[in-house]
Amino acid sequence: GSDKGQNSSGPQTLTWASTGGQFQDNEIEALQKPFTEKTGTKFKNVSPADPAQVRAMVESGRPVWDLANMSWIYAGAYCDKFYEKLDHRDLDRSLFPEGTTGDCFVPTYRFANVFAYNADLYKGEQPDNIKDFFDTKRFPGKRIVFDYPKNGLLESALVADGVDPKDLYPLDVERALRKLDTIKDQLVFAPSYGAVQQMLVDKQAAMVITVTARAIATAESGANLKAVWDFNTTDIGALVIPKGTPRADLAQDAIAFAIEPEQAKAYAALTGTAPARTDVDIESIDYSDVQKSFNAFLPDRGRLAEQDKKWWIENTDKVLERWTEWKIG
Amino acid sequence: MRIPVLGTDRQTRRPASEAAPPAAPPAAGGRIRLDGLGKRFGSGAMAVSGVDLDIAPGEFITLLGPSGSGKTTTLNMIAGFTDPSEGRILLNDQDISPLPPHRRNFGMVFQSYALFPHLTVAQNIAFPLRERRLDRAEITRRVGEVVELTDLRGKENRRPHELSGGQQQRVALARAVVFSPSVLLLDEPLSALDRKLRQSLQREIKRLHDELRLTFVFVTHDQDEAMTLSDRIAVFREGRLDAVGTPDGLYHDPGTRFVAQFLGESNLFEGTAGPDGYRWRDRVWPLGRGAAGTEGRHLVVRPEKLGVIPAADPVPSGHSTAPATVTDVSFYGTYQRVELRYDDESPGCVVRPAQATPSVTAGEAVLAHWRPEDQVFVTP
Amino acid sequence: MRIPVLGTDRQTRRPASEAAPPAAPPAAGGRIRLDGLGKRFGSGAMAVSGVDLDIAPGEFITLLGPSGSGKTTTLNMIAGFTDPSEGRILLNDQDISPLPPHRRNFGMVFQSYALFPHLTVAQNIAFPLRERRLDRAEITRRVGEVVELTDLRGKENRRPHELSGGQQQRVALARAVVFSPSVLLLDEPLSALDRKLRQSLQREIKRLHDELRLTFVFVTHDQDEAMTLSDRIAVFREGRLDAVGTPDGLYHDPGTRFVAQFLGESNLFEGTAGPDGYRWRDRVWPLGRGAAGTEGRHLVVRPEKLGVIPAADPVPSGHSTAPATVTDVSFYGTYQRVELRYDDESPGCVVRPAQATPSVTAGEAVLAHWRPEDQVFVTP
Amino acid sequence: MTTATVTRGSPDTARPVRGAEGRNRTAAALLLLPALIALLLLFVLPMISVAVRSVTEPQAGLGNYIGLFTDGYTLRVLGRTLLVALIVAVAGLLVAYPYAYAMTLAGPVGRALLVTVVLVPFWTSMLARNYAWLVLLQDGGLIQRFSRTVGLGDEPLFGTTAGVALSMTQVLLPFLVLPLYSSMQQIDRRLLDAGQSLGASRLRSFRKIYLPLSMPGVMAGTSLVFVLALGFYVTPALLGSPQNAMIAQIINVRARDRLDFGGAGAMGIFVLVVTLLVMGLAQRIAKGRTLSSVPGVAAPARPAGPGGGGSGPWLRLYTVLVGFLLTAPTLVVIPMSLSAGTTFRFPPEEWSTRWYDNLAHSPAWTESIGNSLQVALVSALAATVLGTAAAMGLQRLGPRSRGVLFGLLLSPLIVPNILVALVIFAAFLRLGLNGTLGGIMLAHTALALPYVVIAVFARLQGMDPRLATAASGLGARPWSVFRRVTLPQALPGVLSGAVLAFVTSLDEVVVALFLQAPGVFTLPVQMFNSVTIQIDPTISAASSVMVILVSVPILLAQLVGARRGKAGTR
Ligand SMILES: Nc1ncnc2c1ncn2[C@@H]1O[C@H](COP(=O)(O)OP(=O)(O)OP(=O)(O)O)[C@@H](O)[C@H]1O
Ligand SMILES: Nc1ncnc2c1ncn2[C@@H]1O[C@H](COP(=O)(O)OP(=O)(O)OP(=O)(O)O)[C@@H](O)[C@H]1O
Ligand SMILES: [Mg+2]
Ligand SMILES: [Mg+2]
Repeated sequence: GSDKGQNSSGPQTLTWASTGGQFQDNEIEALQKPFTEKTGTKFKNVSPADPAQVRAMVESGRPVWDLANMSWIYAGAYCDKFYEKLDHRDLDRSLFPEGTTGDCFVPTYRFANVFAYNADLYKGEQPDNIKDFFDTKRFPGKRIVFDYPKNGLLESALVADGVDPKDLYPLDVERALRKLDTIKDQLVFAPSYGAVQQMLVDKQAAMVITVTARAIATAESGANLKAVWDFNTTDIGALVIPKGTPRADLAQDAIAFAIEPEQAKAYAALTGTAPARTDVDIESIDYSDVQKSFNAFLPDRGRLAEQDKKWWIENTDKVLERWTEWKIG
Repeated sequence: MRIPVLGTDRQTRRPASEAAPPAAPPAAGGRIRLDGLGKRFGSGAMAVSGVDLDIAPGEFITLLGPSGSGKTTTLNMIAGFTDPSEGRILLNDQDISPLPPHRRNFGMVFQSYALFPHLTVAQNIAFPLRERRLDRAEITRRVGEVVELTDLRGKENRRPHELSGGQQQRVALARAVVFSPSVLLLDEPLSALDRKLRQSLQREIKRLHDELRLTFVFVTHDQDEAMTLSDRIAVFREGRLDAVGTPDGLYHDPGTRFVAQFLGESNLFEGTAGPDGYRWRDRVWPLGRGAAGTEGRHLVVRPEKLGVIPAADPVPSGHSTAPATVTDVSFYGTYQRVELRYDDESPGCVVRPAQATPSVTAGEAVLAHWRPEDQVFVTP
Repeated sequence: MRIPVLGTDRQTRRPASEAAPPAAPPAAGGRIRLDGLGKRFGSGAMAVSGVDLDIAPGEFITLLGPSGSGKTTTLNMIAGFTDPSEGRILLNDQDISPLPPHRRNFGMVFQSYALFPHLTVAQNIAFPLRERRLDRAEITRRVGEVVELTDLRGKENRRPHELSGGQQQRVALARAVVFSPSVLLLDEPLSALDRKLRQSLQREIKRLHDELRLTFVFVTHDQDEAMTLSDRIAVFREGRLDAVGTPDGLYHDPGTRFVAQFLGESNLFEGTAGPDGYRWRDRVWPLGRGAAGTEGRHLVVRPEKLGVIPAADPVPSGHSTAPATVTDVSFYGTYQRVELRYDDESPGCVVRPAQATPSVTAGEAVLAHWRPEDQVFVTP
Repeated sequence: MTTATVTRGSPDTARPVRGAEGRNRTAAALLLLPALIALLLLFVLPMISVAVRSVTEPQAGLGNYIGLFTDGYTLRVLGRTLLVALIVAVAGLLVAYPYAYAMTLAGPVGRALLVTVVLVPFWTSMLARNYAWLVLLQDGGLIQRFSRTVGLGDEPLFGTTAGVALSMTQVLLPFLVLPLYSSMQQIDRRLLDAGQSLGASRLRSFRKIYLPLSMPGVMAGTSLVFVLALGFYVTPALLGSPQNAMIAQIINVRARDRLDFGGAGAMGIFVLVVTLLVMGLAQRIAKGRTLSSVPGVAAPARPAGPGGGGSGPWLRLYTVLVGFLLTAPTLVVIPMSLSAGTTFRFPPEEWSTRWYDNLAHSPAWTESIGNSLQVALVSALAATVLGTAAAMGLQRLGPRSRGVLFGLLLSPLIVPNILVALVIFAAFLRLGLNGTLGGIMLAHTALALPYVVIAVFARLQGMDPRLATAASGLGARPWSVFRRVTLPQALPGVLSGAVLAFVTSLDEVVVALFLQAPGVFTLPVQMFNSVTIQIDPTISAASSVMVILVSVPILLAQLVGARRGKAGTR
């Protein structure tokens, strides 16, 4: 970007890439509209936010996105290469829970990989422990997860296998996979969250580990889904900026704006996620009952482990390779 | 150069399998009866209608007729490729309508050849033999024989599209005769061949017929071919059978004006029969033999039965005469041909020895004359 | 029934567009010269080779030859469908190899018809006219005329597959003549037709030729047709030109043994020429005319030049004789045909008036006799 | 050029400079040129950059390729993928062949119906179709319930190879039926008569004559389906288990999740090479048995008419069953769109038109349908023109150069879409073509080109070459020959190529996802986005609308055509 840092006058337009669907609509409502009101900046929305595309556009010198809601792993692994460093004065790293920031990303919201089950399928005994996820004798039925290793499954396997949540990292991937081997034939790897939702509503799957917002949507669309608050992993969502966009500064303004309490709370109320900044009082958010039932950041939610950003950034590639090999073997 | 005879040495065939038709026709030719046969394509006019024909076993019958008169359609119905719209086809007194073509054991040469484009010449010819499960050596031998017969040596491994038109036609013929079927249906099988080859194949076909007494249904537009080869000729006209008879019989007593004109040449007089004789313009001719039932008929004299003399010359006694003008005289080796125009403007012709006297010349007024016993009457 | 003449009333054509070939051939027939023409398909033997032929403008030349001798291939090279492997083709002294077929303005009847299956009869015939952008009314008129001529009335809206074989051939002919091309290439255009229709179309073709003086290259396997229609005949034999000449010339002086046997029938004696005459077995015959250069040649006598007498009868003075046995005598209206086997086992035949004397019968020992001036010599 | 060796005879008999064959070669080059240029720019050049990356990233060297052999799964997955593709191609052929044959026997109205049924899966968008299969195959789904009632056991098909193969076969069936039909239609049925008259039973005649003559269609259809099946990943991912993973999924993970463009590129190129080798081998084996090109020798092909046999009761039953298989997902999607639930439901528990309301009132949906139709029409048109020309060019070439070019033209289908998408995206970014409908049209043209080439080429192979010759002899210039003789004869092939091109564009999502921009997105992109994070039954409504929107005009056009045809021949 030759004209990086240029401060032009007049209204500008930011291109915002995200997940699409309801979730992105919520972003428009809670984050974009207020920013437009405040600064006159307009937004163009595209979806999905594909990191491969970021790499391709940055390499060809024509980044066409300004902001992307996508996994921080890429912003961590390719910081300053494909992603802009965030140096906005309002993005004070100390505002966020420890270990949730990087040079190229800060959290915009927090969520969990929630372990839940289809309550319609278990009339008698109900699962109440992460170990139950791995006990197909007592609790028969398919377990569905999103087809990606950083979905909380590995951590859950280790905890179920007896590892203390505090000693999870560095992950013993082989041990986790060995544990998973015991239920492998009952695992369903869904190619999209839509498939997860469809199969849960159709009672094809009995248990699931899925992200907060998807669990809520699934429950709302008719699945009798109950969260198990024994052990769950938590994670952050982040807005990142492809390297070289001429509107990088404005994009940083937008990120800073998004994490401000007012926007963060509105966003959390719409999506059921939690605000990222520690100074926002979660109790003051007007969650619905369903949202509350899947929110891991409310009190009494059992053991939680924040997924280790540094470890995942360094190891995702290797884990993915091993995951693929294990999965199809 | 002999067409091999299949079925005479049955021991070379594999034990009877389901490939052999259950109602196997007898080894000699079959008797075919067409009974009120008719065909209408779509909703158009009848392409063939009311054809009654009885073909004796071992008979050589030729279907003759102008282009488009229904010969191919009739043949296709006999073979079972076209469903008759009317009538029946009997083989040895059995209705064969339900019998699929491959059970009929008829050999066929298609007018359009219908060679298999993906097979070589040898494979095309071997096709019916392989279908009959002859053993390899036997197939090779028989194919070799008909290849020889049809003068296709050296072309065995060509595909049909690499052959000349006449060569393709010979493959079609070879393929139809190689398995000595009980009935052979040949649709103009020699039309693309030069005279020498044609004559040699005619001889072979005749020999094949004489030796095996197969039933032959032959379509040709060549009258000489029809005359030489056939036991009987069936003349088609606009989808109907106009006449059936031996070559000689039809030539000398064509019965209808159409046959008279189609088969050979004729001098035709459109007069009226009366009790005193046949009236044509100002003349009255004796009726001769077959005087009964001549009402409304035309009088026909074949060119070689006719004499021609200058109008002033004396008429041979007892001869009938018709005045005419000579339009052309041409000589063909041993004979001469005199073209006439009769006084009623109808054309005629006389064929007589090259040395015949008196000589006449174009433009001359002449009298054509004939003996009443040489005339025949035909329906218009 | 007249073939319409295109190009004589040029005013009906649209203004010259790029449709008109730049090197447009003259309105009358073109002069075609084949110069060492040869064709090899793939890596096989030469299908045609070393053909030199000069065809005058307006000439009617017939390519005659046994099946597979290269007639179609030669025609295809002239039309531009097949690339010669050797030699050149000149039209009015210009090499036309670079000229694509549609620029040559040649009409062609394909041996396999090549009708367009998706077009009706009328559309097939109109095809060349529409390519030449004649106006609608004119096209309708011309198509109507040739439809009439080829007796296809009522079939105008049929598709080719709804026609009989002969009807298809007539459509092919109609389509080739309708636009009066400067050169007409006809590959057996009448082979599927009955004699009457064939003769009427022969007359039309002849008339077309005489009126327009177009150049005709005609392929036929019918010798009579070749004899009647052609100015000259080119005889092919295994891809080579064996002889070129007028019909009469070739008949009476065939030059080669092949032509003698292919064109009409012959009595052929394989003897040796010596200074004292032609020796055949124990006989010595005078050489007659054309005595020079007879070494290594065969002696030929046409059947109608030959007489036949019982072996004991006196020989007409000055005649040469050859002993033979009668194998068959048959009568054809005005003439008779005597089949012979000469003492060297070679077959022969005599054609003479039906009433000729002395009569001979099958099995009889006879003498064939002829005047030395009626004999010709041919190369083996 | 083997003939140019000797010029015997007199020295003045110079070889012709440019005769029929020379013209042929020039024409071939000219006809192929546009397609080749399009392919060069849109596919070959970008693929070269992929190839370069595959040996330079992350380190220079053949590491990426060595990795394919040592990582322990790529080879296995590739082998499995080839096997599944083969099974689908063969199973598809067995299902499609009798159906296509029945099409050749049907009357005009019956044929119009059969064609419409074949096309229905095409208009039912890929995602809707896959979810329909999901609903059908799942535990307690319709298929399981059916097999339970008829006593076939109650194993669910979901997550099994059988389920994946079934749904893939259904989706790919039209790619077989269309080329098969267009080349079967040319077979002169009198040859079957001839076979029977020579003693072959109906069945033997069929096997020994009809089957070999239909080989161009068989080859075209199976190679298309084989290649397409190789690239599948949504279906196996959604309906299969990890054991059904296909190579495209692996490559997808490599490129998308790991951003390992070099490694993904190596995989893509490896797949390309292996596939071309396999196909070349198959072609070689097939050539020994059948002819690739069978010039007719008979007079005009007589189409089956009354008396031409007609279809027997078994064939009719089979045709109905196949027709049912073809339309099954659509028969599920349409009721699904009328469900009140927020996920896909079949049969719906409650009915409502809310998804149609949603569709009608959401500009994103209506806009995307409009865009899709626009893009599909333009790119199908462009691909049809270029592809038809290229097929005609191919036909004029010798067998060897034909084989090479054929491989080249097929390549865009073999290389996994994600790689094509990445390279096209990068190239279009530089050219400023991304985010424009024009860009998507251009890319889709390149992707659709091979379908047209294959479909048209198969048809041309069965055509009598003498007809074009005759036309040119009658004075028709090359363009005229094409317009008045070649095109009408090749029309069924051209039309099926056009349909395949149209649907390729209509259903293509990966490239369109990359090239989209606000306001510039196609229906599949909109659909994809609406099911990645959460189900939106609007896609079933959109899909149903599409089925009606496209099927009805096509059916009507055919019926009118049939009536006109009948009136014309009378
Ligand atoms: N495409 C081809 N490939 C190989 N050989 C061919 C091809 N076309 C013709 N021939 C051969 O070339 C020779 C000449 O064929 P051509 O068609 O010119 O014969 P023709 O004189 O027209 O014969 P006919 O009277 O039977 O039509 C034949 O022996 C034929 O087999
Ligand atoms: N499929 C068809 N549809 C409509 N009419 C047809 C069809 N086939 C043949 N005909 C017509 O039926 C009549 C008889 O045709 P057929 O082929 O039997 O004639 P043919 O006697 O064999 O003539 P040719 O000597 O020309 O081969 C012709 O007028 C022809 O046009
Ligand atoms: Mg016929
Ligand atoms: Mg020929």
